[in-house]
Amino acid sequence: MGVAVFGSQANLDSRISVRNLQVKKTTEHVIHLDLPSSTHFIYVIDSIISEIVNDMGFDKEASEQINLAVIEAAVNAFKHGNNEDSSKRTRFEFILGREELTVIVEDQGVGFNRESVADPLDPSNLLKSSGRGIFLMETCMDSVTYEGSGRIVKMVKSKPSAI
Amino acid sequence: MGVAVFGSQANLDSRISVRNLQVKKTTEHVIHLDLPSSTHFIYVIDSIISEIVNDMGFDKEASEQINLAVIEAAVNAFKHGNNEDSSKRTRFEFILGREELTVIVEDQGVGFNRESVADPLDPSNLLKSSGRGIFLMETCMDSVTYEGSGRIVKMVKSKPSAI
Amino acid sequence: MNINTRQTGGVTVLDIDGRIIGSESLALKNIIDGEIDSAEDGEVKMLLNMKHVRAMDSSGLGIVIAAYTSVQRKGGRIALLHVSGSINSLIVMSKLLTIFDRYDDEGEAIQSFQ
Amino acid sequence: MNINTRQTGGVTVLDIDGRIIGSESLALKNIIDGEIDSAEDGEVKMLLNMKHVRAMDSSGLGIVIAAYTSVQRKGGRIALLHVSGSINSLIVMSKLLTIFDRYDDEGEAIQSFQ
Ligand SMILES: Nc1ncnc2c1ncn2[C@@H]1O[C@H](COP(=O)(O)OP(=O)(O)O)[C@@H](O)[C@H]1O
Ligand SMILES: Nc1ncnc2c1ncn2[C@@H]1O[C@H](COP(=O)(O)OP(=O)(O)O)[C@@H](O)[C@H]1O
Repeated sequence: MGVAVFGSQANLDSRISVRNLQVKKTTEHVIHLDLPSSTHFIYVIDSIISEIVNDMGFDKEASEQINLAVIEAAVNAFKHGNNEDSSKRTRFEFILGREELTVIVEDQGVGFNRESVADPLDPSNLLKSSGRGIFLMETCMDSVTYEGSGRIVKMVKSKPSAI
Repeated sequence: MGVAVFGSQANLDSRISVRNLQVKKTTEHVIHLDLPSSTHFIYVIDSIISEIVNDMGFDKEASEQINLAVIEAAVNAFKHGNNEDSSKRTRFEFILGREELTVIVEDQGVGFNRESVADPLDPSNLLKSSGRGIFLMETCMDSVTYEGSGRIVKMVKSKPSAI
Repeated sequence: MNINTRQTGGVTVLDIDGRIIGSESLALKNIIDGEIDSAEDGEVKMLLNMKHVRAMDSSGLGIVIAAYTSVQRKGGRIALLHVSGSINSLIVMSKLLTIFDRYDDEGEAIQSFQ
Repeated sequence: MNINTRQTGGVTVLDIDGRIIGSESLALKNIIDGEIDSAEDGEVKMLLNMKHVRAMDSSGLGIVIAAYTSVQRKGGRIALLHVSGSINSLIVMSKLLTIFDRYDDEGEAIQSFQ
């Protein structure tokens, strides 16, 4: 649709370079949140991430995917990382970029190895009642990477307009 | 109303001491949030405080009062404290106690003197288009105190059941 | 915030939907200022329909007060329609109950301008 | 989350309202477990009405799967009613589309148990 408005390839290119310039000029907005590690507080995560994706203009489907991925990451940090010990903290960082949203979740646990997690789509695991969280995060986001031995997960989702 | 249920003064007293014991045992839950100082992000504050007061079981009227007071404090920190400079941070601390909610808002400005703020109810100020924020915070919350030369405001609201 | 502007019986009605809070209030200020500026002297007739306003803070109230004083200066009248619980409390706390004409019925409000 | 339990044509219908997320899901697990435990062997007939479920995470899905496998073991059947967009996606992503019987019409769903 944007092409029709700009008419020629030359104009389209100039539009792209203007946009890239704007990216460099614009400061990314960062929101920090940190919470006691209890799944009781999932409602705080749910509400803040819903508002952020709405503000950034993600469509309904992408919004639901981001919401699910962030909740899965939060539950993992609360449960597996911090053993639901509400004196341990879970930190969230939301980086609202012009082109994409980055969400970082960090717990105070000992971490884990992503490679040793079983594939939930394997027929022998299909009817297990758990083990789908990381798989869903990876399916819903554009990229999911672990740092700090698994204590820190970083997830990125681009805006459709930026793809 | 509680008195009728417990019947005698002796029972009422024992209820109070049990309650105090519980207060001591329960860890207060603390939520930290920090944001770029732009009134654009008021929506984040609005959504998180709405969910917290709902979770704590405040009634509709108290919820609206807390919501208003926290928004006023946030706008003051963003505008007056940090001059809407979004590279400056505004910190929020929500302390979810058993008996009351405490909200602390801290900016990176130079502070101010509460005493030198004019009374918005003075007839000569009644039709001014600004100057009501602190007055509304003080009207809506049970206590409002300034620290750090005015850079930090601490507001407390008790649950009706605790009064 | 969404603002719909319509004309009824010579009165400009602004149907406001959302929150008159923080930076969101600016949209309301711009529309009100535009309406006042473009009206002839003495002819401002404006009704703010607050039925779907979910929340308002002191800067939102400040915009309504500023509109009131501009209209006073220019000649004309501004009134409020469907002022709900929390916004009514805000007006009461600020001791502005006697300043604003408030209505709960649109027909009656429009009539009052004739 | 609110759960209303009712009996229709010999089927236990759970009308679920809210989010099946995090610790909130426990209420659903407890009610489902109670229903399964108290039913005679081979007689569990349960319909989960998801019409008003706004969101579900993997632990919520895990509760539905666990209910499915318990019912398989004990004899009986569990089905889903009104599975909406995001919950349908969750089931599709998890490759469980062929596992759950899903209906969009309550009468038809109840009939299927006869
Ligand atoms: N933050 C974390 N800290 C430690 N271990 C984790 C963390 N996140 C995930 N894991 C490990 O990875 C496994 C798979 O996680 P996931 O796919 O989310 O499924 P589930 O949480 O249902 O087990 C978990 O059971 C846990 O052992
Ligand atoms: N966090 C703050 N930092 C610096 N000054 C402040 C702060 N909060 C309030 N003030 C000062 O107090 C005055 C009154 O604030 P307030 O009652 O909220 O009304 P308004 O914000 O409409 O001016 C402000 O105009 C400002 O000078």
